[in-house]
Amino acid sequence: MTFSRVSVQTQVFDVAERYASLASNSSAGAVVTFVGHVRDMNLGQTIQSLELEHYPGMTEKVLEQINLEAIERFDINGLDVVHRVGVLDVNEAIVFVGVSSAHRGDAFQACEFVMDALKTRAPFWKKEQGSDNTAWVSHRDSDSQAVERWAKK
Amino acid sequence: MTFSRVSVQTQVFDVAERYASLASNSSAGAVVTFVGHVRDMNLGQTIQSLELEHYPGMTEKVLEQINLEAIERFDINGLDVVHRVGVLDVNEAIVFVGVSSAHRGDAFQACEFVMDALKTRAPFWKKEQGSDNTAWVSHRDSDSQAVERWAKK
Amino acid sequence: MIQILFFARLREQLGQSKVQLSSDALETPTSIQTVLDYLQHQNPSWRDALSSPDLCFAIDQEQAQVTDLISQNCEVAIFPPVTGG
Amino acid sequence: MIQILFFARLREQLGQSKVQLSSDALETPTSIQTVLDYLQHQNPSWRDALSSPDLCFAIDQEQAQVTDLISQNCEVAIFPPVTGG
Repeated sequence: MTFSRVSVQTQVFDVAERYASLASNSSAGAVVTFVGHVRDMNLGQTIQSLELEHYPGMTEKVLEQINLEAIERFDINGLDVVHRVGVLDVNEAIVFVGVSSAHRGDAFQACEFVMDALKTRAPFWKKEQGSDNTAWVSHRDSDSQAVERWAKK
Repeated sequence: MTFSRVSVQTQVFDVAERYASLASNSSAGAVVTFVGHVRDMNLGQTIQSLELEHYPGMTEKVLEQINLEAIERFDINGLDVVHRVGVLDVNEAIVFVGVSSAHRGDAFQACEFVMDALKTRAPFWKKEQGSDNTAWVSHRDSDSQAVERWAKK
Repeated sequence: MIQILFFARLREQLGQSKVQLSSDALETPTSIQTVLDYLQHQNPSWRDALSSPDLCFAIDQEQAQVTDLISQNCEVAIFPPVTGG
Repeated sequence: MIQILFFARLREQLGQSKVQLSSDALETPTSIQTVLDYLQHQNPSWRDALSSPDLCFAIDQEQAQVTDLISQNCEVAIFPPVTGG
């Protein structure tokens, strides 16, 4: 039985607590975590804060679907995904993806798969408050390319 | 300037503190961590504890060399490697590899590269105390295969 | 009735987050493309925003193509490419 | 003098963690293979352990091949494949 959890929340999350919860399964062996943070610079502009909009209802469904796909594709014991919405300051954590597995290869792959899928499929939109202006973040082609390598042959 | 740290220690390490230290660099963006734990089972036998022997002096040199190679190959801001030695109980953390980068792809790749290199090059040896007997852990062919994909073409 | 939701840049461009089309406004089943055409016809100032080539769609909270069909009581969402994570 | 270190399974099999070869025991430069042969000749009970095909080597704390050369005052390490991480 694989533990799977998704959360979309305005509150700050505690990486240490989420890591500990994944690691507490004694057959885990390998725990891989990814945390994305608000950067202080983007495309040469100083960033002061970030606002994250999402599509309540669809967001949770897509994240749960991505977790199911990861569990089907990789040999993993636990998968925990948290994504924040609302206003975030520079350096705050935006997203956490944690995977526990008996095998480090599966843990790494599942974590990267979930991030690539989330980046291209989960309905979140970022708006950056810079020193000069406010702008919606553009989709990156590199994210579309990253997700393509997971396409089933 | 890339932050790089290696530590070989008998003491328990604090994953939360090490993660926070990597994340505190505000240009980081992406932080990937790997933590390996003592499993309660290996090859069908119940494990009670693990003893880790190493080659003091060479171990630190190899880990520092692996970090240098990772910094050369990937675009990363910070790299922190901790490996425990001595007697460890089931579920205790053995190894931590944390990477911060502006790009999640580089963070994932560098973290996996360091783990694969450590598994095949760093002079550590595990001895398992099972319910029935004590045995040195055998090298896995899958680890040798894992490291081969990083060979420069 | 079809409920149409707009998000992010598109929501700001149109100045609203949703519109509702009554069942006599459009015959169903109909495609997302027909809805886009209908909205642009009703609101000529929305033309540029709604003809942006990068728009993405969902029907009942599932990713959809512009040619996919909508029936009554569907929730349709129109939005720019996602940028989370 | 050449210092030879043994680790892990090999250390247990040989019952010791190091031996020192004085400068008149072996002419240098010499190869790790010659050291292995010398040790087996001196200690016939070590033959099996030291002829294991999976042994790994280091000279002055750097990974080495069995054909690599050793000079005086080198630190040579002989050990089974590593299993950390």
